[in-house]
Amino acid sequence: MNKVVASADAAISDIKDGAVIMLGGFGLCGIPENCIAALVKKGIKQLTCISNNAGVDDFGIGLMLKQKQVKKMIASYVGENAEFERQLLSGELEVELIPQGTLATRCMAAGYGLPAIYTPAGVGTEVADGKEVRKFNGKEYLLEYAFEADYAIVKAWKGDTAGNLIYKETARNFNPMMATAGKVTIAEVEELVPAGELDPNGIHTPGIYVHRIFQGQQYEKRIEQRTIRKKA
Amino acid sequence: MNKVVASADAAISDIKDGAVIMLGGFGLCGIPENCIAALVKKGIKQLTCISNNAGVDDFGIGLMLKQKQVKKMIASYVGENAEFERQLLSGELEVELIPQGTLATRCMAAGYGLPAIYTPAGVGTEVADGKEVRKFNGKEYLLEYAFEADYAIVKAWKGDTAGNLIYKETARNFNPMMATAGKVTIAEVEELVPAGELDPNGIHTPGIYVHRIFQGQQYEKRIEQRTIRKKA
Amino acid sequence: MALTKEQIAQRIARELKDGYYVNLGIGIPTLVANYIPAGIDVVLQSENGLLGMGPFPFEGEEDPDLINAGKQTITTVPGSAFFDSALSFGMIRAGKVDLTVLGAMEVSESGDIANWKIPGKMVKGMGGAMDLVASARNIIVAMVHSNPKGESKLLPACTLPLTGVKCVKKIVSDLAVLDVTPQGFRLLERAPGVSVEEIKSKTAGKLTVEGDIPEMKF
Amino acid sequence: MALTKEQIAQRIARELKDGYYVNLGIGIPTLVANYIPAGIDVVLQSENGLLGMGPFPFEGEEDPDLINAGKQTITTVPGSAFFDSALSFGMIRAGKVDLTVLGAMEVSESGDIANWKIPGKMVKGMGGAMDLVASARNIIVAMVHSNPKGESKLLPACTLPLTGVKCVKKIVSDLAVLDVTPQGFRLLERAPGVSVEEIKSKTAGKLTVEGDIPEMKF
Repeated sequence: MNKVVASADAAISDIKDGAVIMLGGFGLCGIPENCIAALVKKGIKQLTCISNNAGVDDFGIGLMLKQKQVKKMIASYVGENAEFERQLLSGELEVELIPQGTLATRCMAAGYGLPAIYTPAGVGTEVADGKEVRKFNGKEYLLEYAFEADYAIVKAWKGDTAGNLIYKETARNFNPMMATAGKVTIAEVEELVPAGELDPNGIHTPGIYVHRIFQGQQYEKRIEQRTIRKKA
Repeated sequence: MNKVVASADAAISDIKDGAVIMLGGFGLCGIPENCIAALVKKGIKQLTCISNNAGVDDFGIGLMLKQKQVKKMIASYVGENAEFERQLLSGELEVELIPQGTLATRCMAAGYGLPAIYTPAGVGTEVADGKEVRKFNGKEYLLEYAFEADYAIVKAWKGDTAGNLIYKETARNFNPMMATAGKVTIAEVEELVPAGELDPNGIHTPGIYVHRIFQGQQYEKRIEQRTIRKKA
Repeated sequence: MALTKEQIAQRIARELKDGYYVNLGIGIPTLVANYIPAGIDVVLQSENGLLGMGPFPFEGEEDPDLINAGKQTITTVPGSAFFDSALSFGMIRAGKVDLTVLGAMEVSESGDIANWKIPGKMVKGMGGAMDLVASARNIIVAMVHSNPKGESKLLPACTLPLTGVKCVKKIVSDLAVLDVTPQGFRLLERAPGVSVEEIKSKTAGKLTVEGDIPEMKF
Repeated sequence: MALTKEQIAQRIARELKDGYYVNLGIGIPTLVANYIPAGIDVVLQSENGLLGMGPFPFEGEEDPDLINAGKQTITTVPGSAFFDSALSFGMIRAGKVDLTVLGAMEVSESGDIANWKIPGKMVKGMGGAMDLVASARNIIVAMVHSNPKGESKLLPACTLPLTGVKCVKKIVSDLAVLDVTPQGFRLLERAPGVSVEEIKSKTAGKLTVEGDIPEMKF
């Protein structure tokens, strides 16, 4: 079962204007840098992007915003991006804000074939507007629907030709759930190995969820907040 | 955060008659052998056991059945056990059969703080009797509630003193979800190591879900169906 | 002549397509793995938590931690992955498994299936069957056409407690290959030497026979 | 004198108990990690997927794949574990995290909290705050008692859009420690040199003061 494609360009070649795309990552950590670059190069427009954050002005999804490729952004937190703010205030960009745990769990639900979940997040707030509220064991929950995307684009540390993925540290974040939630799932990895080289016990995303895989050409891995302590 | 207890006896010492207990494993694969032996020795009765299977006559949960410690068995498949059948037909034992995926997902729901899930399994069958049926995208689903237990008893391959667990091969099965679903979760492991020795990227069950851990004295790991092929 | 179990499995194997993820049930369906056509790359899913199931181990190489859903000792192939039962049924429920093959006691002309319970007999449980039939995108049933008393198991409606409703897409029995359509069973192929008349007489549910019905070759 | 941010963090740290799993929000809550009392073993959860968060790295040892929920470079302690965002919020939702500390713009006397949105200003989003407040078993809020205009932020009812309802259990402000009870705020401790009268005058919501109110010591 060989799922390897030649490049980021090849991986995203059939994504069209108006597509709904999930992009893994938390802040700039664990984002599919190579696919984002390819999407910017390809220049497709009117995209709906589902991602926890929207990048910064000159990196991550911010690069797509700068090209005005994004029609709608679905995220939990969109600070750190002046161009984003400008487009939002001018009405060029539509934004839907979703609690982070709800976003993660809605993606997971899609991958588990669960049509909806009940979560207490947002009960009694404007997030609950128009949503079904249901009590279980005396506590109120909102009904939230599974999230599927035309394409899920994720970034892993290691992957094999069968599509199995392993993530590194907190660069895992949203990538595993999004990988399960794409009608087509594209994975870019730092290191691509032949099937059989990864420990089957340590796979985070089984290959059945991954349709295309390639090794990214390079990773900048920009740090958003470089915090350090002094050596004693 | 040291969660180590001295032995299986110590781990289960506070389990009382009438407790609801989850036991990991699929068939005889990945079952908590040492805790089962301790439960048999302790002789507590009237237990409700939630486990995918009920063991065989002289191993696994079958040992507890033989001692008439089990009042109710909740499982997906209970073949391979003559004593089980005898107690069931005589009315000594109560049995609730649940589709395997539903059982797994109800345990997972507890660990994820989801009060209920919707699954298509059992729609239109007697499993649906008395349950809420709801349509999503034209397909019918049953509402099934999260499963919690007084004690979840699981078996892992490796564990550390902080309660982090790694399972081996298909001995993983129900253990990870059940580990998340216990009010008290007890883990027995083949190899217990100090915190820091396991790869944090490869942990299957984070220690936050585990309350007590110990290294099992020995593992028989009985094989239920020894199937082999001839060397050419 | 009616097909042997091996031939039923062999015929089902011809339904496999390159790139398929396949879940094979216990019994005849397990045998399908022995007949995967050359040049066809499929990955076998075992619902107890494995993608990439391989053949039985050589004697002395059995691993008690490595079994299939029938609790048999197995091996893995390169590129395999282990996971827990929740994710296993998650990928099944999400429709990621391309084909599910399982046995049946009865199938109805509308695609209902009964394969887990016989009233009056000890009930062992449904295991993963209800999850599989409710979720699989494509289900092929391997079965014998009639019970030992000669009564048809392809019925207008199932008489046994159901495992799932309107889910079976195709049946490979010892006598025939049939599709389940909105108009009931449709005969596609017959076993070598078995006549259309015999299949008709042994199919209690509505059966459509159109044109020439080819004989299976082995 | 009003407490400094460091002192607020220091006071909150005294609420930690041995064996606690703790989630610390961005801002003052993050500082709590610097004041964990000796002999108290707590595990820090970062909702982007880590149990066992350690201090900031030494210069040159920053790892871009290892950050906290504030996107700061961090380290891990022995016994740490990484997981995905769904499991991270799963353990939060399941009540496995013993204590959550976060900041607030407003808290009401019934324990409602507002900390994510100011009408008319750019809304950055709630991040994980709504999940945390809806699920945490025990929430302590770190905040300043009044806004720069001198208006109380401990109110009969929040004026800003809510993050969660009836969830805050305790508040450590720059002036006082207060519980949220069914009868409204209850004063527990006052900042050094701050009078009960001052706290009363700066608390707009219902406030109960019973007996002698001790002064915090640092």
